[in-house]
Amino acid sequence: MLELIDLTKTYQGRGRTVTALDRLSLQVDAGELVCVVGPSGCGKTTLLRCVAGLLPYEGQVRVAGRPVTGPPEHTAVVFQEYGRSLFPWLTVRQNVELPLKEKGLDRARRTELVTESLEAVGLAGAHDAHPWQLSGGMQQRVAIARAVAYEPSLLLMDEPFAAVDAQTRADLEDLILRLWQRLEMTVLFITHDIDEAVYLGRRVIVLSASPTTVLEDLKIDLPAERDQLTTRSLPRFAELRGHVYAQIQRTKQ
Amino acid sequence: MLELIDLTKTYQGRGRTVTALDRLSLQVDAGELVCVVGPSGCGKTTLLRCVAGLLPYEGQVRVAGRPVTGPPEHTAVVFQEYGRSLFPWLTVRQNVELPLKEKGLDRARRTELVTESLEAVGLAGAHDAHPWQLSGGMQQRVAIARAVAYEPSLLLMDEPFAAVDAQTRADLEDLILRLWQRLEMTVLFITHDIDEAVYLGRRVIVLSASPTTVLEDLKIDLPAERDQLTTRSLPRFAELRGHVYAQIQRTKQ
Amino acid sequence: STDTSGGKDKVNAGVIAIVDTAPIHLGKAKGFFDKHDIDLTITPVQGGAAAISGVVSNQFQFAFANVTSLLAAKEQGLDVKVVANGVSSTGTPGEDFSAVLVKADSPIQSAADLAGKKVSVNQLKNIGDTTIRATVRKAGGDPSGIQFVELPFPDAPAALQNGSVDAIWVVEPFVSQALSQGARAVAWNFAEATPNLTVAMYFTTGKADADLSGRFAKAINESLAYAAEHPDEVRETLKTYTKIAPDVIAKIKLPKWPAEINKESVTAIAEMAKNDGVLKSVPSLVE
Amino acid sequence: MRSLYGVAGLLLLMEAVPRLGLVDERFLPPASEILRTLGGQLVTAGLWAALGETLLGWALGLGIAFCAAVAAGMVIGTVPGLRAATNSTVEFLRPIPSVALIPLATLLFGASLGSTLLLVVYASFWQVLIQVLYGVAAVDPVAVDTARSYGFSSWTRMRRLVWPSALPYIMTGLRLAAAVAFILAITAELVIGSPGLGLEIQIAQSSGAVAQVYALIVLAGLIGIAVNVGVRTLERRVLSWHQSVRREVAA
Amino acid sequence: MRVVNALAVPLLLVGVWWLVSGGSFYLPSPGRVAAAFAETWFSERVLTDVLPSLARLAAGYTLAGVIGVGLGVAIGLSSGLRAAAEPVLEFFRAVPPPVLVPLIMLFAGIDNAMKVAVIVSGCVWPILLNTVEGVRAIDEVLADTCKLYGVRLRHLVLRSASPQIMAGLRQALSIGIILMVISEMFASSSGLGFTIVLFQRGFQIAEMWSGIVLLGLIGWGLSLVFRMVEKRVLAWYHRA
Ligand SMILES: Nc1ncnc2c1ncn2[C@@H]1O[C@H](COP(=O)(O)OP(=O)(O)OP(=O)(O)O)[C@@H](O)[C@H]1O
Ligand SMILES: Nc1ncnc2c1ncn2[C@@H]1O[C@H](COP(=O)(O)OP(=O)(O)OP(=O)(O)O)[C@@H](O)[C@H]1O
Ligand SMILES: [Mg+2]
Ligand SMILES: [Mg+2]
Repeated sequence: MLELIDLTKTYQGRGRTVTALDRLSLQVDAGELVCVVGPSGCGKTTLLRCVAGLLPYEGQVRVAGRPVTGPPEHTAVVFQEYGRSLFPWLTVRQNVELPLKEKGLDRARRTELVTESLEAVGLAGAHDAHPWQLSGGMQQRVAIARAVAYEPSLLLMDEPFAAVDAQTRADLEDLILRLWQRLEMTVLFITHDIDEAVYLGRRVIVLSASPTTVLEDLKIDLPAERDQLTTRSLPRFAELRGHVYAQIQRTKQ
Repeated sequence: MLELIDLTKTYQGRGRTVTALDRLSLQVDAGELVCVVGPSGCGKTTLLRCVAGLLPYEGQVRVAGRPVTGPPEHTAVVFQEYGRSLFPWLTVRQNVELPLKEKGLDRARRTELVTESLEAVGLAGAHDAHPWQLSGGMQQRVAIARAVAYEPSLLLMDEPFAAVDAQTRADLEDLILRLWQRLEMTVLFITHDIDEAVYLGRRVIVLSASPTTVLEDLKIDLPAERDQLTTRSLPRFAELRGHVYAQIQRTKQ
Repeated sequence: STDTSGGKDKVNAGVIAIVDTAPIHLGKAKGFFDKHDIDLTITPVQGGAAAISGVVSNQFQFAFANVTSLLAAKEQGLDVKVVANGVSSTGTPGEDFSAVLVKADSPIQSAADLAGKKVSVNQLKNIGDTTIRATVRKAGGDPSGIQFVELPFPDAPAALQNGSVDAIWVVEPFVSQALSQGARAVAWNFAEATPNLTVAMYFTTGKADADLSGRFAKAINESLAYAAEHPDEVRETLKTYTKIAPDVIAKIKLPKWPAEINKESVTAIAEMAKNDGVLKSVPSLVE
Repeated sequence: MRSLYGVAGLLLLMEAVPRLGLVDERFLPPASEILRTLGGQLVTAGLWAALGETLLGWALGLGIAFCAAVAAGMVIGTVPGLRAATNSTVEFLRPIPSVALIPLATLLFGASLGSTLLLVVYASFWQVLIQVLYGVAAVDPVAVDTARSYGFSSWTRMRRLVWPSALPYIMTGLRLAAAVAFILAITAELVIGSPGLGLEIQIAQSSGAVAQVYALIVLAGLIGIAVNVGVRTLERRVLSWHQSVRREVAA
Repeated sequence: MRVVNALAVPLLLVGVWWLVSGGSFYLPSPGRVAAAFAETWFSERVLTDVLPSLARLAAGYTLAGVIGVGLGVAIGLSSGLRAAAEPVLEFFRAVPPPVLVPLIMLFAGIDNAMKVAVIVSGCVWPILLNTVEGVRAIDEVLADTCKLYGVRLRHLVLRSASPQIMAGLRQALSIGIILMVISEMFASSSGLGFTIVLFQRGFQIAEMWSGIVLLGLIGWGLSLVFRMVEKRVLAWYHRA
């Protein structure tokens, strides 16, 4: 589904040249759920934007076999800057509905998807609010609802739960897992929460500090059915978690 | 230092009226470090903005004995929307330096503070970058550096570590603890990370869901000297953590 | 203000840069003003109204404007005082500097045919429409139905060409230009409206220094006389302050520059203007 | 480089329209003839003197209007209540054509630079003012809160926050005002008769010298292009941080 | 209170006018202008001169809005098109409308079409420039969101540039009134602008000023309407 070969991205600005990605290679099969972790500023967002076709790059990026030159079809992204990704002139409902209109769904189906997804992220009561009337966490959940309602085949998420409380976060994690299984989509999930990465991911990719390559590609050999209580209390979970933590610390020398 | 009596805040918009805070009362002594947790959208940011004098409110808010009508003196704020709180036309260094100029510090002292604080947040190499050339986590750290360099007597932080990786987060937590002890400032710290709240706070305030009041005001009876490894492995830490978690879950009925 | 420098009075005159005002330029070159101790500066202005404003606001000591503009100013209580003749019609249809033109293939054959047609003038309620109405009336037509529209002279030939108007009123050099390009004259409104029409005059304000006005009038009159006698030098002068093409300059019909103001014609214009509702009264402009 | 395509296209059009007989060549000469006439004019000292006069009035008027409007706009836009108090007056004065002020201008200053300045300043002042007012309203509320919470003085807030935020709007205002000031400088000369490019145009018009009129108009247009290049260069410097510019630099 | 607030500055200005106007021919006192106003404009002139002028203004303004926004979006979105079109546009922008009129007359004749074209030729610039800049300044994240979901241009581009487009439309409103006057200086025999010019040339100065006052009043009235529209269109922007 997703193939990165020798992906290199250099930002050139006045006096400041940063090699964010340095010959990074990675493969994700269709229907996989892969979590990406790495130190702040290492290039996770850059990686995601290259895959989403929003940045020019060197090397090769292929989605579903086709080289990425613009945004690939059936792709949804939850941006790290969730607040700026919402249309301030639309209500919450309209924000979620707009991509569905664009997709050509009929009104009944749209209403259904919008209601369902807003319900799922806990915003059933905020349909008619505008984004700037919402708290940070609520805005982030609108962005998630929008991506989820879109039913993409490739879902790219950049620290999507950074602004919500622990309980909501757990709920949203399970929401993503449910959807992933139901829609058989491919998910690339960037997070800073190592527990979350291990809990969600079938694989966890650990990126090194800049110039960034893949430091480790870790298979998560936990049972396929995950559950907030039981999975997290497995000894293997603690082991994997500790392993990833140690890797991240290694990047910080 | 900080006194909230029957603080009530109602947002009135077209067709949407939200009582974000409902007769909330709270006291924070000078030199205390208080963490605030609560479900997403409950009114944490609203609370902080009332204290910062950026929102009109009903009830009473007093900082250092004086009623808050505008931003109180010697106060620094790290906003949840860190990206938008940085001035895009200034470099990182200039962003951090500007409040210091305004404070009337001389050039040598300013340079010292800027260099120190950017070093402390791990951005020693990004002095001359503009905010939009930085990753999300880096931007957030610039906002933190700006607040820290200001050496305020009241520090208000709204989910300040939401966008950084686990290791950086730990470093920043310890930075705040060190500064808090050295400068004897009062800190109000909003977070979604319950571990973080218990680790940092001398008290943890748990807010209820909307309409919001104080659900619990929990004294954290851990040793004053905190350390990432030892403190977090204390049985009392786990106990407190579990207690707060349970409380938050209670708000979600 | 009449600053004296080197014994001479500094005078600023506001004058339109058209054929009519050639004498003052020529007279200046010939030294007629120096002779009368006047150090003359000629400032080009855009039209009569601007010239009158300029004099009233003391920016100019003297200026050049047409009869109707001066009458209107006088009627509104502006303190204008005529000092010398400016330019007059030749009085000969076919040989004058002002004409109403139509396209070669136009059904309009005479002034009388202009009745009910769309005719352009450079300014409404001014000397153009007044004299055209008089000409039409004399030719036996009914001028009340003529639809006048404002078009600056330079833009009129193009409007005639593309059929926006039925007839245009223009003065030189546009008369010669348009005639040579195939237009046809149907009326010579200055020549036909009233005999020996005085078209424009030099003027000052009532507050002006009488001695200076007298000397200026003398210098102007000498210039007018010289210009009347030396048409070739007039044509040469035109090359200095206008941008008329040399071949056109050779062809244009020059106006007459008598020293005398034809008082009857001024009164006649005022009467016509009053009858047309342009003026409410007949102010006395020339004592 | 691309910009040459546009100009070349325009020249081609201006050559073709009269040549193909779409309009009479006598009333709109083809581009080649206009340019030839312009070339002939450019070697005369009179034209350069006239141009100098016009540009002097333009630059002075624009400078005065710009500074005054920015100052007024920042004050009106940031001091609460002032906007409401001045609104009706601003909206009343704005649509009054500068041209209508000509009697007043000649009365006060005669056919001098003063008249030109009065008209130029009056016309371009509003352009900048309205842009500044909208620009001031475009400041990010979070950035405002940041400035307030750090206790920035009003002066610092103006200089360090409001001004840069409004700058994209102000730059547009400058571009608008630059053209309007130029137009008014020429119009003032045309109508009042103070010396300059406008007067040259007027004399050429009343002499029936069509090619010269268009040559002078083309000259005015060329100056417009030059001014725009200048403002764009300035913009790339002062707005290098802004999305609109940095996106293009990156691309 | 709001009324007092809104009236204070105008009253002050009229006061100043009263003080400086003593005896000057070109600046009659407010009283005389008011008298002339009543006499001049409370008559059939409203039908013969004012309304046709306003109709042309409306037509020109609307046309300028459509052209300015349409062209502005296209130019703002494509830096290539911008590079090619900008010099040409700047060229025409620098040409004073009074000297452009003869050219317009060649193509549009001398009737209403010409006058509307003159209004368009001046009004379009602030709208065009502001639209171009507004479109250029679109938030990157928002633009990326749109690219991804394939959301049509209209939503993103127009709405997010609308604060700046509104600034342009606001500018154009008063410029339109000015050009309405200028267009009537050519090939006219009626109209508000024409009447003012006629008064000026006939040295009926009080009447002329009353016409200018009427222009101001029209501008003020239209701006009130504009503000009401803007309040709706930009409600999301002003967070109301
Ligand atoms: N400007 C506003 N206008 C209207 N309602 C608002 C506004 N800001 C916040 N609210 C509402 O007030 C409530 C509390 O918001 P607040 O931002 O304080 O929450 P929070 O606790 O900070 O949440 P989070 O953890 O998600 O940031 C929410 O229901 C929100 O919709
Ligand atoms: N537009 C840009 N121009 C210049 N440099 C950039 C730009 N965007 C990102 N960078 C640089 O590229 C590097 C990687 O940035 P990126 O946003 O991909 O990091 P990240 O892994 O997402 O970090 P975080 O976890 O903090 O969000 C950083 O050093 C950053 O400064
Ligand atoms: Mg990132
Ligand atoms: Mg919040």
